[in-house]
Amino acid sequence: MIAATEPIRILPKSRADGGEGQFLEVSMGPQHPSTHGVFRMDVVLDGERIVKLKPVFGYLHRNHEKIAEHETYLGSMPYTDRLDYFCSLTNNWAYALAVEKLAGIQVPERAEYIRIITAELTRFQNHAALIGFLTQDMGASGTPLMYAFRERETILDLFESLTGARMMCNYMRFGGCRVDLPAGWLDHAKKFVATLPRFLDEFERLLASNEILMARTQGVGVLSKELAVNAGVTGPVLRASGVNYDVRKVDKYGIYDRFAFKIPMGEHGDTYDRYMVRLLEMRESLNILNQALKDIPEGPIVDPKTRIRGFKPKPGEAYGRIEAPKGELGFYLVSDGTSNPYRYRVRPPSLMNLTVLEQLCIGRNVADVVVILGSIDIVMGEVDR
Amino acid sequence: MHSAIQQADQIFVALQHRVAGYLPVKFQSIADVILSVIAIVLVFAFLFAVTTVLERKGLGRIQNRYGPNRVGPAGFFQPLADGVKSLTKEDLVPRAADQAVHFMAPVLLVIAAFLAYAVLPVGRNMVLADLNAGVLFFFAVGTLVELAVFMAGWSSRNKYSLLGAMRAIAQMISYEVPLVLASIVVIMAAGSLSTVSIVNMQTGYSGIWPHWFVLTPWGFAGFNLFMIAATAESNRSPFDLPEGESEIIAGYYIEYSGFKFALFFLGEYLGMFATSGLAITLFLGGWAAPFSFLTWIPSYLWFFAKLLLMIAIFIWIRGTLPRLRMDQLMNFAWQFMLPMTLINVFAAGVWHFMPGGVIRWLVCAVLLIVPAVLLSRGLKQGKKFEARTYRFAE
Amino acid sequence: MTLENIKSEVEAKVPGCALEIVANPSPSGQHSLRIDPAHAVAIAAFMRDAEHLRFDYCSNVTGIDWPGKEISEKVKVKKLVDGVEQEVEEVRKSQTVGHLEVVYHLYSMEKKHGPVILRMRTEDRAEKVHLPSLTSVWQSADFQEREIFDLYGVVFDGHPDLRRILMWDGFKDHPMRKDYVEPDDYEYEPTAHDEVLERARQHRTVMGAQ
Amino acid sequence: MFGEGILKGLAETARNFLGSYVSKKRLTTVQYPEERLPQIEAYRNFPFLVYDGEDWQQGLRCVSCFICEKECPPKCIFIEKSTDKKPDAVGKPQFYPTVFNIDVSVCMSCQICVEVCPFDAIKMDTDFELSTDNRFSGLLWDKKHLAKSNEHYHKIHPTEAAVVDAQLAAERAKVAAKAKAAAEAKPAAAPATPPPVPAATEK
Repeated sequence: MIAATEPIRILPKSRADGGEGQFLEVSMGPQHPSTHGVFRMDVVLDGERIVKLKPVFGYLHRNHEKIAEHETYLGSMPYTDRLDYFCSLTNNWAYALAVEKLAGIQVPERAEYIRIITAELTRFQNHAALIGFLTQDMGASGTPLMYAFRERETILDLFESLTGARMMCNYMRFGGCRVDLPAGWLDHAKKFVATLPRFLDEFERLLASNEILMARTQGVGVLSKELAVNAGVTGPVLRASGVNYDVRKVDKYGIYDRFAFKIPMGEHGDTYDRYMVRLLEMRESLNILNQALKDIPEGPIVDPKTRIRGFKPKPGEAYGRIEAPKGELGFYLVSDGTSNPYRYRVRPPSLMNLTVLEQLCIGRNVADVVVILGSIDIVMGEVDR
Repeated sequence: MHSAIQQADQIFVALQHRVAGYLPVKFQSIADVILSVIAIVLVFAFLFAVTTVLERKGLGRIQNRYGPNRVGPAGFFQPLADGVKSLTKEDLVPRAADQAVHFMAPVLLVIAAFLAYAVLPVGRNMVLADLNAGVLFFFAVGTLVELAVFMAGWSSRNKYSLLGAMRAIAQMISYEVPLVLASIVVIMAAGSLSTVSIVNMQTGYSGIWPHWFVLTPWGFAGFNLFMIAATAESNRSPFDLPEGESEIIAGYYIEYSGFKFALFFLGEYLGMFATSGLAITLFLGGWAAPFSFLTWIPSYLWFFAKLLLMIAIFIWIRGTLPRLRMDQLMNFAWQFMLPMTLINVFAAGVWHFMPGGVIRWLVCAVLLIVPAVLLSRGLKQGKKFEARTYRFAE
Repeated sequence: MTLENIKSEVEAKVPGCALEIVANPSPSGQHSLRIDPAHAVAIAAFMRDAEHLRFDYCSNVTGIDWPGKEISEKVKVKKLVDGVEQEVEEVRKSQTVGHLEVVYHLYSMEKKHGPVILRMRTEDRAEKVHLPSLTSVWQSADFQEREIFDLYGVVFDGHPDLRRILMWDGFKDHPMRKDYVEPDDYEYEPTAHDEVLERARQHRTVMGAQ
Repeated sequence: MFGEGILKGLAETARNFLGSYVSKKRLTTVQYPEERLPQIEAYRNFPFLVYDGEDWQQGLRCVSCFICEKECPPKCIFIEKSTDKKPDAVGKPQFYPTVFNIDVSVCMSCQICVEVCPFDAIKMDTDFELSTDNRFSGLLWDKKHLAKSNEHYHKIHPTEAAVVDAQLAAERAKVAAKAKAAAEAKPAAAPATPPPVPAATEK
């Protein structure tokens, strides 16, 4: 066995070592109010300027992948809810998609529509809450956050009436969804979605043109195209850097090719672009939602051939990925023909997006670190798994 | 009728004299002072309690929540509950902290904050000490707050608190300059440093309109500049960097708990009331009624009404704006606030030497608006802050 | 652009490399390419930079543990049984050397194609667990390779910062390996049943549990 | 111009401040213990065991088939099977659980036990006010705590319960018809002991 390497020691660089005086080594987190969970950054400061930053995580590590190896395929579904606990439905979908690829299961049309509706609602509430948190990190004392949560509450109510739970939905099944839409759900959703543009307008008026917000975010944490691609950054963070890559468009998984929607692109790759891209993406989500809610057909919601118990895919492997709100969420499954996956791997977008954190933060202020981290949008449940 | 109004206006002054009058003449003056001090401490501590509830309720309403509404009628006994809570909490002091300084910092902060009220006329004849250099005294005492803050930050032996203290010192010293310069225009106009005579200058009326300094171009600009600087001085949003909760957690009072933490809270709010009170004294006519037909309302009520209005504005701003960054804050202080206050001093001088009329208004307004536009452009241009348009990919 | 094409192209461009297509029997049809660790960096760099491949985006890096299997075969052996030479069937057991495998899922953001799956194997699971790091080619492999090092114990040569990432420094084992035995000294919740409770009970008296 | 966006934002918050006094819709807070949201029918919290009739021990639908115990992802269910049999919900003699425990401190309300149960014996409850002063035994629910009547099930999930009841009624009729047919086929046999029926494997 290979022993672990020496623990990290970032030593202050004194004047004798060619530094400009003494550096301050601060450990931001894991009990820091704006590290979005139990995340730690070993930061070396020159005054308030970041000289070095090392992300440290694993505080929430529960070895989800190992647990899944001891569970049946279905048994891992509720655990996926707990990865990115803000977007359990997209996690469900990604996992279901991977298993469907592995076992070659078809999904009925109505189920695909339901999946898209729930996924886009999830994207909407995730982005709304994220922008709230981002402004909270900038010190906006929670007003945008509360507005976002007001709308999120209604979305969660929709989820609850559909899936039985607000956050830990455990809704998707291999080859479809668990239960059909309850009576009146569609009308309720339609009515609610119709009110969302007004909320977005309000949200934009509140902050999008605010000078302080612009000053805090424009030119902060610029992520270049090349670095973003090379570092495997995905999702709105990637698109804010001007790379046109959305798994919904590239893979056309589900039935996304039937919907007309556009992908907002940033140019500068700074925090403001990441913020605005999300704001615009929410509008596009509403576009998709309107189409899906209008066109949803009647029919079965789950492939009748799939079995709940004793599900044993043929040996082989599959990698299924979707565009989760935070980026590309992939599940890699290796089956050895038994009812438990031989290998179960989550490719969490939050973890990959963190790869660039240090490069974004070097040379910035402490205050910027918080904003950059907020704009990257991490959820520790997913990073640590 | 007229005397009834006067009696209502002077009821507290009369009460003070009545109480002091029972004592031998030798002690009367000191008894006067003690009574005033007691009144100030009680009234403003009460105002602090009310403000915390109002702030939480106001922020709640801004955020579409109720705010505290469980303790007492409509939640107005919440500060009592908070007080009990903070008193019964364990008082933690870090082992590595400088114990004595750590203890003294919140005490000094509260003392300094209370000292400033000595020169604030809260009503007609209601001032503790009518100093010749009242405004100067106010600013001098205000700097004690900085000392207390730095003591807290330094003695806690915490990196965050040190960062917070450094931020606080940099910010307070930078904004002290525009704060003083913004109030100089009033001193120029009044020709006195005494707060009482400044207020007396503003008590007259033309028709129904008062002679407040804020109703002149330089007064209006000065008031706005003063309020911005005062916001920064009292560490309120959007200039609350020293405590920047999301960045350096609580800044200089990160290592304070229990009642010491409550004292910091108290000191901070008292500072906010004091600077607001000074702004009222300097620009908003102190205890003077806003219209001549409203003079029958007792003067101290006007003062506190104005103070509550200022507090409401503070809460409103806090509920809306994100926080600035340290370098932006400094740039704003030195690149915008300082030149603007200097120009404002010049404009006030121009106003003084020009004959009255529309032309004076126009000249002064132009003198102020043009530099304001240019300076804010300059602030923006260096960084190229602008709303952007986005392209969409298919 | 099939996997065969890529294979022949890579073989032409990177001399001396050994590639092998690993078929995937599952309906997903995601076949993969096993590359030899010695040329891995060159192959990866070629696949990233080649004009028509442009696999500039390494999405997923995974470790898989394939422990050695016990293979038992029946052999007929001549033996002396009770003084008489007889042909006796005997089960001979042998242990295969397991290996750790690292899987890279590549996509192209520029050309929008993929995935191409690369696999690498270590020689065994104990000592020869070194593989070249592809972090120099794709930065996205950085954290994921660290994670594989942490959870599987694959040592990536040339990785800029190979430390444990999810487990704490000083943790000894590699928990994702199939033969990992979890320690029974963790803080337990006395569930009503299962062996965890039993083990926990041996450690200390359990409050409230039956 | 400098300050335009700030003023816009201030106007927006002022609108919300005043709006919160005018429109009840803006204030989304529900003053919980006094006010309550209407229960959503699909809501689920922790599982319970359904029983028919009056006596919870006799009417328990569970036949202790161990499927839920096996399928439960966090393994929070513990069952011990009886040695004797009693008639189950459809009238067949079946084993019943002597011990049925759910550790709700481990349970994650995923509903998989409900999905896999072939006997409609375990369903999700909606009770969420579950605070207890003992985190071990207080959160380890036994059979008695878990057993809830079919009427309760009808109250919390009416649509679902109606479907389940119809299914059960159909099955019960089938079993009764079978028993009748068996009784007719063997009229001579003593009716004291019911004929052994193979364990239910349908569904």
